[in-house]
Amino acid sequence: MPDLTLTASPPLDGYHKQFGDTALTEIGDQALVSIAVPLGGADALDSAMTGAYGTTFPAPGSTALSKDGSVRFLGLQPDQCFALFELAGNDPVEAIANVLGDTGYYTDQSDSWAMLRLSGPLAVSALERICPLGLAPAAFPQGSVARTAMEHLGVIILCENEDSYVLMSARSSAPSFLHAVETSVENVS
Amino acid sequence: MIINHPLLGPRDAAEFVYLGDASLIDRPDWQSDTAADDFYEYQYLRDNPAGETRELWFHEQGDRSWLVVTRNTLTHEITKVELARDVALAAGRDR
Amino acid sequence: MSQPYRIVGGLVGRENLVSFRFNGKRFQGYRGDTLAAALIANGQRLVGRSFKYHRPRGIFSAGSEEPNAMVQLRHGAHLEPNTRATVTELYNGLEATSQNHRGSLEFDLMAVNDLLSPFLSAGFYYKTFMWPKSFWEKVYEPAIRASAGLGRLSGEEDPDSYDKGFLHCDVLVIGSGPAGLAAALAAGRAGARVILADEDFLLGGRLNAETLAVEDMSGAGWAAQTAQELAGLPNVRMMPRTTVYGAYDHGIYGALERRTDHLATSAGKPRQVLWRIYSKRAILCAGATERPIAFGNNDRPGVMLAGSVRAYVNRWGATPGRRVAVFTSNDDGWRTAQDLSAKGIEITAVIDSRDKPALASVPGAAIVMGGRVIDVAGRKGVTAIKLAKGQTIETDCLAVSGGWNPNVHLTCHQRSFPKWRDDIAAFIPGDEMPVGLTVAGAANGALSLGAALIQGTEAGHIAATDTGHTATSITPPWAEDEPRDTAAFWHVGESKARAWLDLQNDVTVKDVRQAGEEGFRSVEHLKRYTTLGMATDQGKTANVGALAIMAEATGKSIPETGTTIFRPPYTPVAIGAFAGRSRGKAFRPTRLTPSHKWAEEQKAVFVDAGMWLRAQWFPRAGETHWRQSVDREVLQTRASVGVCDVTTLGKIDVQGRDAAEFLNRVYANGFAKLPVGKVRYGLMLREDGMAMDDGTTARLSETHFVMTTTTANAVGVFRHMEFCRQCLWPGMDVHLISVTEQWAQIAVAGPNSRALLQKIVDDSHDLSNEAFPFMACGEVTLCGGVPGRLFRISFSGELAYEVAVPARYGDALMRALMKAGEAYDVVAYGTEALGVMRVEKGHAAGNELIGQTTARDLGMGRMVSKKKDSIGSILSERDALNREDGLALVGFVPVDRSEGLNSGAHFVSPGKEVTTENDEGWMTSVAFSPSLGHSIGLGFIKRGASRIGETVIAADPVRDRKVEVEIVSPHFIDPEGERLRA
Amino acid sequence: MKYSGWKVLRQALGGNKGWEPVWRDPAPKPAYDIIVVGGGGHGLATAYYLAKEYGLTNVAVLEKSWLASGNAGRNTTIIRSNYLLPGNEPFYELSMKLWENLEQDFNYNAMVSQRGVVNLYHSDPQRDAFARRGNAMHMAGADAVLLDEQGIRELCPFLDFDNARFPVKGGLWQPRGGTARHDAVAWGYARGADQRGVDLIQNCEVTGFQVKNGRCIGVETARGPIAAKKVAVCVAGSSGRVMAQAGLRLPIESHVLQAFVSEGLKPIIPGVVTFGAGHFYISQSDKGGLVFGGDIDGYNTYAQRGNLPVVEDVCESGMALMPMIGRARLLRMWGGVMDMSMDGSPFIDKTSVDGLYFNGGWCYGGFKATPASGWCYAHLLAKDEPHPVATELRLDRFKRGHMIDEKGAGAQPNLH
Repeated sequence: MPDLTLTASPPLDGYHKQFGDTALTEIGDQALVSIAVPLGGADALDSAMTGAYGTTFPAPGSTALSKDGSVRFLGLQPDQCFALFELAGNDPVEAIANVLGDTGYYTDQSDSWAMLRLSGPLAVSALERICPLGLAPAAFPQGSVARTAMEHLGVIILCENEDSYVLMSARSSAPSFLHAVETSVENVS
Repeated sequence: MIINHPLLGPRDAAEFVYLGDASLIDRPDWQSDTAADDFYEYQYLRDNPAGETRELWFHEQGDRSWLVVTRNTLTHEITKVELARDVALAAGRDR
Repeated sequence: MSQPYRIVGGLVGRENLVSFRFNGKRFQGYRGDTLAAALIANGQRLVGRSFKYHRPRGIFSAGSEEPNAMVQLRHGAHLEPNTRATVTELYNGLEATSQNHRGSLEFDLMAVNDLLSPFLSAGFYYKTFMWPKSFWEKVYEPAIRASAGLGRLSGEEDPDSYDKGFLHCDVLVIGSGPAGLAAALAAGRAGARVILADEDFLLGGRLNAETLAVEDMSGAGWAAQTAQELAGLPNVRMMPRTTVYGAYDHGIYGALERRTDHLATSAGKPRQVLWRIYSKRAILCAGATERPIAFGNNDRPGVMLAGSVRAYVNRWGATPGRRVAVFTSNDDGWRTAQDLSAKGIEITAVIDSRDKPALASVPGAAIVMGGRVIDVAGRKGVTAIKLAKGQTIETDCLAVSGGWNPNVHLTCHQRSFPKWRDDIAAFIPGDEMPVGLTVAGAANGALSLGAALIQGTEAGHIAATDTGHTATSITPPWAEDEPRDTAAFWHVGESKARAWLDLQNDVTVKDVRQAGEEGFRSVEHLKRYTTLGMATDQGKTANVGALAIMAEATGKSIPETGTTIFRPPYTPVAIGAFAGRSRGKAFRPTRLTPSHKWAEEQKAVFVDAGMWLRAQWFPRAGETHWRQSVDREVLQTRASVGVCDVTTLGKIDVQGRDAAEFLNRVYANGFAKLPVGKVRYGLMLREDGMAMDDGTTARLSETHFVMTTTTANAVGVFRHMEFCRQCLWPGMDVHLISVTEQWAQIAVAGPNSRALLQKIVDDSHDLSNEAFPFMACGEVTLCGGVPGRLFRISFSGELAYEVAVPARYGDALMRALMKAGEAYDVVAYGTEALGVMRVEKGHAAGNELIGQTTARDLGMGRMVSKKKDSIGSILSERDALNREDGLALVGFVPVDRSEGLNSGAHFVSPGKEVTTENDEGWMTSVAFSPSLGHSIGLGFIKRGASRIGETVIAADPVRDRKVEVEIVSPHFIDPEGERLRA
Repeated sequence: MKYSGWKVLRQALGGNKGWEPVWRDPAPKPAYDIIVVGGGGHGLATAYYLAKEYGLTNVAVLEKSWLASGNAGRNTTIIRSNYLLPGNEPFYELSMKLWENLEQDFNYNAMVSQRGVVNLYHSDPQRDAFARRGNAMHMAGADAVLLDEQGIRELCPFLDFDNARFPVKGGLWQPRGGTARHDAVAWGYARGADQRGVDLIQNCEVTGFQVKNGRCIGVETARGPIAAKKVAVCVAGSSGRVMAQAGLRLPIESHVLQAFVSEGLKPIIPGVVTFGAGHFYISQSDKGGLVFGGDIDGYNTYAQRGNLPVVEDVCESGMALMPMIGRARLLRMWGGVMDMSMDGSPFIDKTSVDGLYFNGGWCYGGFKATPASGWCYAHLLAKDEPHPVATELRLDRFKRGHMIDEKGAGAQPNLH
């Protein structure tokens, strides 16, 4: 079927918009793989992760970076984290499974989420309008991650630094989520 | 309300979904001779105390943990929050 | 234009002249005025009409407690009824009109009510208007409704936007008077994260209304300087124009910030922001509210609270009168006389109810100690007052002070009761308070300035320490403790004329007494019977006085009689603010399927399915009725091949060593032995035995399953399974994660579905019936290597598949299928055709899975395995769920095949009356079957399975229809299932 | 004293000085034939009908606080009989018929106002469910009209038809539904019962039951023990803690329902409107306040107050449905404790203790049921058998599997 090729389309068509010095940008081409810890297998997984990535399974709320900086692990549940890395090829699960083997259960989540980066001076005040979590550095320092709800949507929020946040929300409702974030920035600018 | 999640710290109760009395963990033995009565009581009857109660909340917009929250139904004061899984294991539930 | 009542001084910006209109008339004021201050400066005394008697009313107070001066602000869709002029910041172009009158404000036709007042006594309406019965809705009630109410809504959509937000702090300070500023300063200097909120646009509270000094500067000056220091602290957030309206559990406070109400237009930005403030500690510094004294005609325009009169003079440089009398029961009232006198305003008299020596001499004023005002002359504005001893004093304003009530409102929001303090004759915060809340200053009964500063400082210090901060200096600013002696004095017994307690709702002393005589003696009965305190001011100036009257009438003390508590909000909050952005199309998010863009291009008609928007059908040129499109989609699918985006079904990835056993427990039917590479239909029960959800689950490996749920139940099923996993069987190795969003899933159905898929699925996969039979599943690649999953399952009854790809390829997959399918005349079908085909096939769906039906009702009773433990199996055995005459799902066809059927019709046997007793069940789903050429239906009917061939009546009285229907098998198409196995 | 327009006139001319107390303030007697525990709407109605219909007047109503201090005094005042299931609908239709004659019956204007109740639908499945319900109503002798979008446009032109996330497609309208002045309902029953000799005893909390040989023979109260041949509990939100004193566990949880009222406004909303795509129902009182509510907070509580998420949810739904109310201000919010049952339907039944009767599980729908609840409870107490329209409202129905689950939500009270 030479004439039938499947082309990927990003959830938000590669959105980018500047609001003065504040930018809202879709982050594309990311792989996201959930890693679940088999019952009784925490130590095995930890040691596999240590061997492969030089870091251990992150506690909920925290993130861990592989020693080469290519994979960020987001601690989301007591027995589940997400691995976030550049998407290459069509099988992100394989990329993790090849390294960690059967020490974990893996599920592809790359297409489940739309990702936005909100960065700049208005980021925190814009998030104040939708995010119930306190983002003061003492409460939510760089590298923190949390799952919460904003404007009736489940959202994963990751702090890159005091002025820059990655926001992930479900792909199907990504336009609604984008509208919510856009409105927030507009309302405070 | 704010629920002080044992792993995540204080979170607005709006992130959680309420189920009911923590006795719902104690699902009866289906093979018992009194299973019909046991399941009826398990499913339908409640202490409904005016005072301290233990109840199940699910952190739906969060880490997906089921929690057992000890809360006073007169004052709403929360005195203890545990992972329901730990409570279930401690109560001897297994598989 | 000349502002005749404007005097020197005050904190208004004289350089900024502001023009506005009241009832169409043009006036001028200054920046920094409230509407009330500007009206006073212009000598406008009559501003509104009361609720019941339509009495002329003027401005009564200078704050949010205002019962009288309610106006309609702005116009058109921006019309804002019941707006208190006393807290409305003046802006250029402001337009206000008075409300609750028929005819003009000056000549209100409804004022006839005042003449009828003897007939309109407390609760009169409970005793009459009962005859004749039909007159209530037709005559009496419309008349009552029309004369009640206050302002008017425009009836148009609110054109402004609103926003919400979340703030976190160590210490929330509520109110920025002396105590609040001192508290914020102490906590802020210690490094605590402080939010200081005040309803006023100018911080300082009463400091701005008084002539008292703090340290060596004016009170207002100290407030300004302190506000400036606080604004410079990075850990302090200043929130003027912000009302903390409610205290909720665990240190959460609701606050409303008015962002653009002081501007002519909101310019596209949110008008107000509703904040949810999470605090570790809160300090209530809300001050106190002055209360009036009840005496004859004390509601006349020009009778005002004494502290408010002083506020207009001191803060706004506007005097409510030129010849002002003061009637007080306490020392504080004298300050009004002294402050006004110092500004050159004539004080005609100071009447003090107490029998004691005069506190001071006021030039030119008659001082009457032990005096009483018994009546007020001047219908539309005070002209004179009459004293008990017979004097009449000409005056144009009467400043009244009956003492001050601490603003304990927020302390009561969690239903704790305030307690009585005799020395100030007022309620102070009770012993049980919202956790984390302390009270300082006048709100705590510390009514003098010096005490407020000390309490505020201490409270701020303690809150900072409690939240882990170390204070540097805790010396409170110094101020004098001014005299505050107060006598409890509630009403003038000598008054013959009606004496008002609740000005807005027109509740008089007599009404309260009558309520007492009729047995409505509990405070709550009193409020409900007389409507006392139920008006927009929640009785801020009325309740304590009424309580005192009731206490007197029943011979009890005030605390014995009861207390009054307050409910949120502290002051009324626009409903729009509580809604924030969640309105219109943004009320709730919209979920779009991966093929949405493509479907839009096809001009699909969309339908809401929960949060999802799905293609309902795809009209083609020439089709004028939806049925034509749907019939075509069904027929073409059954004849050749159709495709439908079914991504909305919930999908749950289930992994673990115990995944199979786990599914065996959550499904009623067996799953333990499902082979890898196979799919099985599963029925899930609630623990009470009712059908909860159904779907298919595929086994991808020994430890890996993927489950589908119905669209509607996806979230609930996931939650339920997490409950089972964490709470019931924590020893199982099983892990759940939603993959609903991950996979775009498209159904490909019809005799040519295999042929079509063979063009899409890479050649390496054998799709023959032998290699990939009915209920097979597997991982495949498509269109040259894109990973996918293929399931041979059928909802339509045809040879059918569902193919899934990562969602980013969903749009492309739909386009590829349509392109590859051109050879087969492929058709895209929507939810409507999907529904028709599932009714034709007899599958249960949303209208059958309604939480009231069992597996047995659905005809799947035998699927419920009794050989294993599964959720719902025990309770599904209860007698009433297994009755011989229980419901069963069967099919129905109209005896006259040309007739249509209606969902929701109830079945009765022929010849029986259509009554509850004869009710045998109901029609759940209907469709016109283009395949059969007539209407068909599914429904539950008693003993259905044994009644095939019987005729019953489908009665539909709500649509005035009765249709004779024959009971048939629910499987209208291919009952043997040959097509789907082909 | 009989109330009438004439009486109001005469009293007015006499300076309103001749009004008598609406009820006596009697001290409790040592014993009664029947003690009704709970002086709310249902308890007072029960006492009224015991006296009026069965001539049983040696009756006391014991109220721990002031009469109608619970949900009777805190609700959104809606009356309707738009139920689906045969266990419910005939009961609520009886209630509606009693409402229709109530004021003349007890000589008190409770402002029963049949301005209609409309439940909106937004989808085909919802329409189908409403058709099923409307038909069930007709079959029980009630009135119901299934309206399409045009019909709703005519009835409620102020709704958002054009920019709605979930457009209104139609509604099920009960013209005979409406509102009543909640406090007055309780007062009317109280006055009627008192006039017939029933003792209404306020500030008299029941602290325990006297049970001898499996039979309840009286109660302990804050004002001493009182003997009774029959004790009829009728305490709504307090059901759990009161019945616990008799050692009974109930299929009931206590939850809080918040309600809201706006500032007074000129008439703009004619009847009762309920949203079908969110939690919101609204009417406008005769005084002009918009009276509205939504869902329960969802957690067990005996505290008569709620929290912000539900407040916001209700107002969001309100604005989605009728954005013209945006500039109306919410004046008061309050919470009442609801006796939420396991299937969302009530109980009027004997208990396992002889002589002890129970009426409860009204969830958030108790107000409209007041007349029929009193009527049927009085019937049960007087005749020791259930009234024909209340035969399904039994405590043992879950054991038998005979749920009356209007919503199909299952054994989770906060979902009903």
